[in-house]
Amino acid sequence: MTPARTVVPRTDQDLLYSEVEQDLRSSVHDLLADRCPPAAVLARCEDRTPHDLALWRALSRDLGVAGLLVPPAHGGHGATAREAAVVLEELGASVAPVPFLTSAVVATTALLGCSGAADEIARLASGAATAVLTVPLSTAPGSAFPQGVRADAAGVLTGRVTSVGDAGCADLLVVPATGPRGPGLYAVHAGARGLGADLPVSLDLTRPLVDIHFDRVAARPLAGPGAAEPALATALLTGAGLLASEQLGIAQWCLDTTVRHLGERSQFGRPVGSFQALKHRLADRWLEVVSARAAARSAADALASGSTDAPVAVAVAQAYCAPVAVRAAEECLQLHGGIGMTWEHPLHLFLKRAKADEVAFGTPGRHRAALAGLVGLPA
Amino acid sequence: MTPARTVVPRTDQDLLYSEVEQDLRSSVHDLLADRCPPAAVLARCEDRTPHDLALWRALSRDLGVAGLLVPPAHGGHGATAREAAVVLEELGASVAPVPFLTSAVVATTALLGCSGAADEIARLASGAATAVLTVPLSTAPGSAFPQGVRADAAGVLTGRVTSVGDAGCADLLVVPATGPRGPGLYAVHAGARGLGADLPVSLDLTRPLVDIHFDRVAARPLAGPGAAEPALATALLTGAGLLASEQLGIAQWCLDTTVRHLGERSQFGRPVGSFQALKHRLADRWLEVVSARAAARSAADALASGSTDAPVAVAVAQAYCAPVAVRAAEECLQLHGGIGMTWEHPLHLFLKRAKADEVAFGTPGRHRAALAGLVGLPA
Amino acid sequence: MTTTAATAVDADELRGRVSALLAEYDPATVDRLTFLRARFDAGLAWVHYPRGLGGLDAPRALQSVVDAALEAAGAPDNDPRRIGIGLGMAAPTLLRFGTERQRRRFLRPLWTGEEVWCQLFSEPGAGSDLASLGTRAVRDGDAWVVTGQKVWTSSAHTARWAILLARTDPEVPKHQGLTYFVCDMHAPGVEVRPLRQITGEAEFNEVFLNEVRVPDEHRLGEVGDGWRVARTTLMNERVAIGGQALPREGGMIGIVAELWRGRPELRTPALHDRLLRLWVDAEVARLTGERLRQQLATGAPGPEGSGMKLAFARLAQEISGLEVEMLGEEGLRYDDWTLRRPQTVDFTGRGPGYRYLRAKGNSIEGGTSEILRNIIAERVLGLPAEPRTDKDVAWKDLPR
Amino acid sequence: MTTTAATAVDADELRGRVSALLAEYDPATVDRLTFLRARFDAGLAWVHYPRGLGGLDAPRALQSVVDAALEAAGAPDNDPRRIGIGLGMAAPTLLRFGTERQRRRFLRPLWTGEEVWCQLFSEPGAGSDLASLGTRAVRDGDAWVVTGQKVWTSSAHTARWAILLARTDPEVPKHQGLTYFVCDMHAPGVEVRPLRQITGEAEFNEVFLNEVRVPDEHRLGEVGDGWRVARTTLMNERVAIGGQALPREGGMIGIVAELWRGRPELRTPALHDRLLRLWVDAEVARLTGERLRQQLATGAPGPEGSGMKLAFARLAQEISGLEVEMLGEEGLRYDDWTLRRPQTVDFTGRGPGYRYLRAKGNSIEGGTSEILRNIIAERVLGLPAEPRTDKDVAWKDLPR
Repeated sequence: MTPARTVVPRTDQDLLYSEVEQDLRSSVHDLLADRCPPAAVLARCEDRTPHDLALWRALSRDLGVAGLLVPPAHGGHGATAREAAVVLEELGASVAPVPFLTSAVVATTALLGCSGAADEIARLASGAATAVLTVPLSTAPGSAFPQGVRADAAGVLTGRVTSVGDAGCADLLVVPATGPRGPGLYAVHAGARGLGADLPVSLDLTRPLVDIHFDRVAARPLAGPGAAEPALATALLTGAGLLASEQLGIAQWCLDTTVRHLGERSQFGRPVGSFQALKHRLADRWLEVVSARAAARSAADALASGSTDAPVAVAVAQAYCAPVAVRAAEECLQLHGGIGMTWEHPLHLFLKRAKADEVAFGTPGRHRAALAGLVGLPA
Repeated sequence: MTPARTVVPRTDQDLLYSEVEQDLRSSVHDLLADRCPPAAVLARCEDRTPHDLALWRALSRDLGVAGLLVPPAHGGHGATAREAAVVLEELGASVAPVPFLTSAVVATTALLGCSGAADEIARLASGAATAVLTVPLSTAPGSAFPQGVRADAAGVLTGRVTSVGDAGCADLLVVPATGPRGPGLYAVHAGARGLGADLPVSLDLTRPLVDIHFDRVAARPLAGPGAAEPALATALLTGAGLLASEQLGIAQWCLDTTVRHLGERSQFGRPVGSFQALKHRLADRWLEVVSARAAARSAADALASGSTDAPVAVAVAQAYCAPVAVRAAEECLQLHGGIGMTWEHPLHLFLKRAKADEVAFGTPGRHRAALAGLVGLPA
Repeated sequence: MTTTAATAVDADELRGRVSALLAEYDPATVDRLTFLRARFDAGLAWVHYPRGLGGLDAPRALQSVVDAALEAAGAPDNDPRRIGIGLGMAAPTLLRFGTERQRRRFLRPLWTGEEVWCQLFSEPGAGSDLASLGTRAVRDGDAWVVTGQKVWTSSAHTARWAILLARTDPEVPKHQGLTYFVCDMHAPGVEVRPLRQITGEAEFNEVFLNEVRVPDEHRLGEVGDGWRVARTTLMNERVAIGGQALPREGGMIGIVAELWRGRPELRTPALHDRLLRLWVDAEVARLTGERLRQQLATGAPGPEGSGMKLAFARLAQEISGLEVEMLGEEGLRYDDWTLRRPQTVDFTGRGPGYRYLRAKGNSIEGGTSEILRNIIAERVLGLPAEPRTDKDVAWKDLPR
Repeated sequence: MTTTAATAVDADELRGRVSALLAEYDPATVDRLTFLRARFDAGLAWVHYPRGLGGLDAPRALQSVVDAALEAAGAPDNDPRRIGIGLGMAAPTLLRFGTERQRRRFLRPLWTGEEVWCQLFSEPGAGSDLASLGTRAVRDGDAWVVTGQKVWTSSAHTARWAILLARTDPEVPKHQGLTYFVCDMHAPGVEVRPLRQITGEAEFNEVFLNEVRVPDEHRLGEVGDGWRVARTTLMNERVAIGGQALPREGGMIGIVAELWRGRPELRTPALHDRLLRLWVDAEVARLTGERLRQQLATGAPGPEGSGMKLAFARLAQEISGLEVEMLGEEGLRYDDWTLRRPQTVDFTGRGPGYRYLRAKGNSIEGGTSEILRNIIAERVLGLPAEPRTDKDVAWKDLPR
């Protein structure tokens, strides 16, 4: 076969899991198995208190996941997107209602791109506080700088941002806003005067949205023109790329759960899992999941190494993994039959998360369109 | 459910087969079963003489299919696109190498749109001659008037048209050409001086293509500006719409052949057709075929009644039926296993026809794009 | 029962009878129930039913004449969506297998809606394999004592009566040990609990039967013949699917098409082609349904009916999935998770998230898409059945 | 046989042995066959094979050291694509099940390419269910008389030897009555006919065996143990799949991507999104293969291998199907229907129509996609097997 000449080949990626990564996975897995079974998540959602802050304390402080991406000099563990991706696989596989992606990945990455955010970063890294980047959860990497919030010369913010994921449990808001000198990032304390929040009803019960109003809210500038835009871009790219690992975790859980159910349930005098039509469909889902794993690892590795290829790897991973997670969840429901339609079985939490994740950080179509520009396949 | 208000509902279509149509089908079916089994078609292709003119004579003269669309006043049977569609179903189901679609449907429809073509029409209707509209087989309805052939003031033609289906057995060429006064249709005798033909290798062995050169060829004007464009447009719309019935015939043959094979062949001690994964796939193919039947009937009925909705019905039928035929043929091959890959089994003729038909008269994507304009769903 | 040879009732005669009914019972002045009872007694409820049981032994196709005339006169109807299970499933089964006494007792209040019916068939352990159900009915004098759990029961909380399938003999193969009953939903031991769905609402119920006494006179058909009786019920369920004629863009595609037209800022080229593909699929499904209805009208139904449910489930799922994606940020929201008890599916009144989630049930309820594919493959295409291991085994010995 | 405990051979030693070989046999002056024989005799053919049989009992991974050193020196290779069946399937089976005499007779000319091998397994009536094959071998003194028909045999027309699976006992269940032979393709009664494919060409052959005498000394393994021997052969076939590392846009997607870049007039928005979807799928398949190779390199192969063939077949078919459609009028043409006898698939040298047709075979040859899905479902996911009806039945009594 003729390789095309216009696209740089990549052969140097490590797509496996290191021992350190496997150890981290085990720790997170054990904690979640103990503290966050799907039935417990469902119960929290029914009580309308989805966020499990005790669990988050255990994860962020005891296991140190809050500081994974933070360099040791800032009080973190100096790990990379590869380790964060492993954590997200496990969190996805338990639809854990904790702000790891939003705070420890996205907001932290944004802060790491600011020169004057050392205090905030240290508090996040220690797990003492959580933060959120105030953009709609659906914002794709490469989007224009948000125009919903304006800053005046004194750094006072006015405006509105809708559909901010996990904002309900954030101590600190990292706010992209446009001021007299251009785009900037600002820090706002969650208790600041003039800050208002509406709680829309969210499709994904485990990552609830908040609409935030800024009515002359005092803020601290973190980054100004020249720094704010790349900080925001890197945060969104990292969020999108690592979301693929969460989607992988969702898909793996759905596949495993389906296989287990079909092995246990009998109809027509035989295990349902022995019916060939279902076996073939599950074989296809399995192939998608192992492929999603390669795609998610590729994105994490590219982000970890700061590769110039990261935008391609991220777009590929999102375009591929988002629909894989949705299909895995949809098939899990269908193959559970009636039980899958009941509120009582937790699989709907995974379906809702998978469908919301398909929109989060840009839809697959949006990522394919981005790829067209990145790899020279113009419309 | 809320019906949309912007799109006219259609409830007056007859989607069934009339008794006359069923009788016509039986006659054509019996003749083809007798004279045109797939193995015979394959043998003709190997001899590089795919067109079966003896069969065509029997069809056109004995059964009168050549004159179906021609009014009695012009020596035809005054039937409609509905009856022609039934013939095409049967021809598709035997990949019959006869110029019904190209001559009796497309060229005849073009001539019926010309005021001065009574002689030609009568010869076609009687089966005494066949004709071809000289446009590439891939030309979609709604395409711009072809610019490949120029006519001078005396009606002498110069230029080139590629990939004209079935032109190798045509007695008469109906040539869209642009003259000093604008677009026109011209009649050229197949033996005319200055006419040249190349025979490219065709993917579809049963509807071979011809590249035609006009080097100062004398022609008779059939239609001038004002008439030529609508005549061409109607011919292409009719061709595209009735091609759906040919595709339906292909799909039905492929489905029937697959079902028969799977019922007969045993593997692992049981009929292959008892394996559930294959049964489910065939159930899906079956649903596509019955749906294609409704779509093809709708297009034929809309063309027959001259409905203003015909462009929509045709675009729907082409967008739907073309991939259904391809999938049916591809699945037929896959489920025949190795035997399906052999030249000896005639199913490859159906695959090649189905794939070529997907391009003929416009690809499915092209028809969907046309629909966007017709039903108010702009890009 | 008036089983004397029915004189041929034609449309004109029916219009005459409608006029007579309207003359005697003016819908503008008579209360609804009185009118419905009178309509039933006039044989204008379901004209193809026997005389004396709401009908006139007339051709079924003539019902539309009666309905149109009554609708034109502003007469009240029996709210068929509210009593769909009674009309669609219980009534034809009562007609075919009920004793004369049962038919006279049950059919009139069923049709008028005075008594709502529900269906106690499905169980948590018996989904697609309905015949494996385990609810037990044990003979006790002139009654049966029924214990078990049923699920996916719509209207159970409003129903007076249920059609019930229970196991009367576990020692024989599963299809042979079932008996069909009419169960009083007000009887002691019947407990109805709402069954919440992934949409947040509870259209359906779980029904727990704890030593419920069902008199033997409420048995339909012979002891052990329940599967045969149930097949009549289920065939009538399937006939109802495929449903009424839709205009182009009727159904869910219309919602998304209007969204596309009204919200240019949501449009992308990739979404455009997906929308057009689904538009074509929806239009072809509509035509296929229309063709099926035309076949039914000529008395020559084709096998397409088995496929329509499959097609509509897939379409509803794909279209609603596209809608959520197309909406982007708005797709992340839901309208309401409050536990509600709707009588029917509401695809148009609710939001895109609801449509997406509720449509998932379309390929499960009323026969899963997997079972429908089996039926098509075996009954329509004639492909050979899979080897069966459960046909000749006593029910009690089957793996569960 | 030199089965004395192998001293640990390392890379340095191998480089030394290569240098010694090159010093004695200068590729620039020695003829090809002489060089290859010398290489074999130096144990540098396949270093993990035993000493005396072309190897040095060295770790398999060190072969790349030898190959790189020889390639750098401009040494001729044994044209592995031409003799793939011998190298990939016959050789490992001979090594494991052959007698010392058989190994010494066959392995050296097999490796040097002096004797080409082919495989006589598949039959028209035994495709996915290979163990049901019907070619009969009947004992006659110290030989077997073989009669039957084999199919899908590549290289049969150039081969000197075949690995042959035949039925020696029809009275026992199908897996138990098979025996494995080496068959002389020049023996009387062997007839090879080209098998034309839908592409027009004939990569493969049908082989008719008409009372072909195979000496018992050419039997591999015990009588009746042929299935176990064949599994070794087939496992080695499967290892070969998954193949070598590809760059991004390596493979068929690169052809279509270049077409897209070079021919703007073919572009439409609908084709664009389809192309991008396939581009993503191809890139992810490449990454999945790469991840599999990284796992293999660490000695911990994952189960992904079973899926790669499935993925690549689907991709090749969808991409080539898109290519034909994208080309429109040009897609209606074919390059050449002439009957040719290529040694291998040529996806890049031929036209889009050829790619489209030839790719159809990718989901059939070497294990159909249906069989691969079964394998994944049962061996990887651990789903229960289907009820089997053919395991304990004598072969002669099976339905065919």
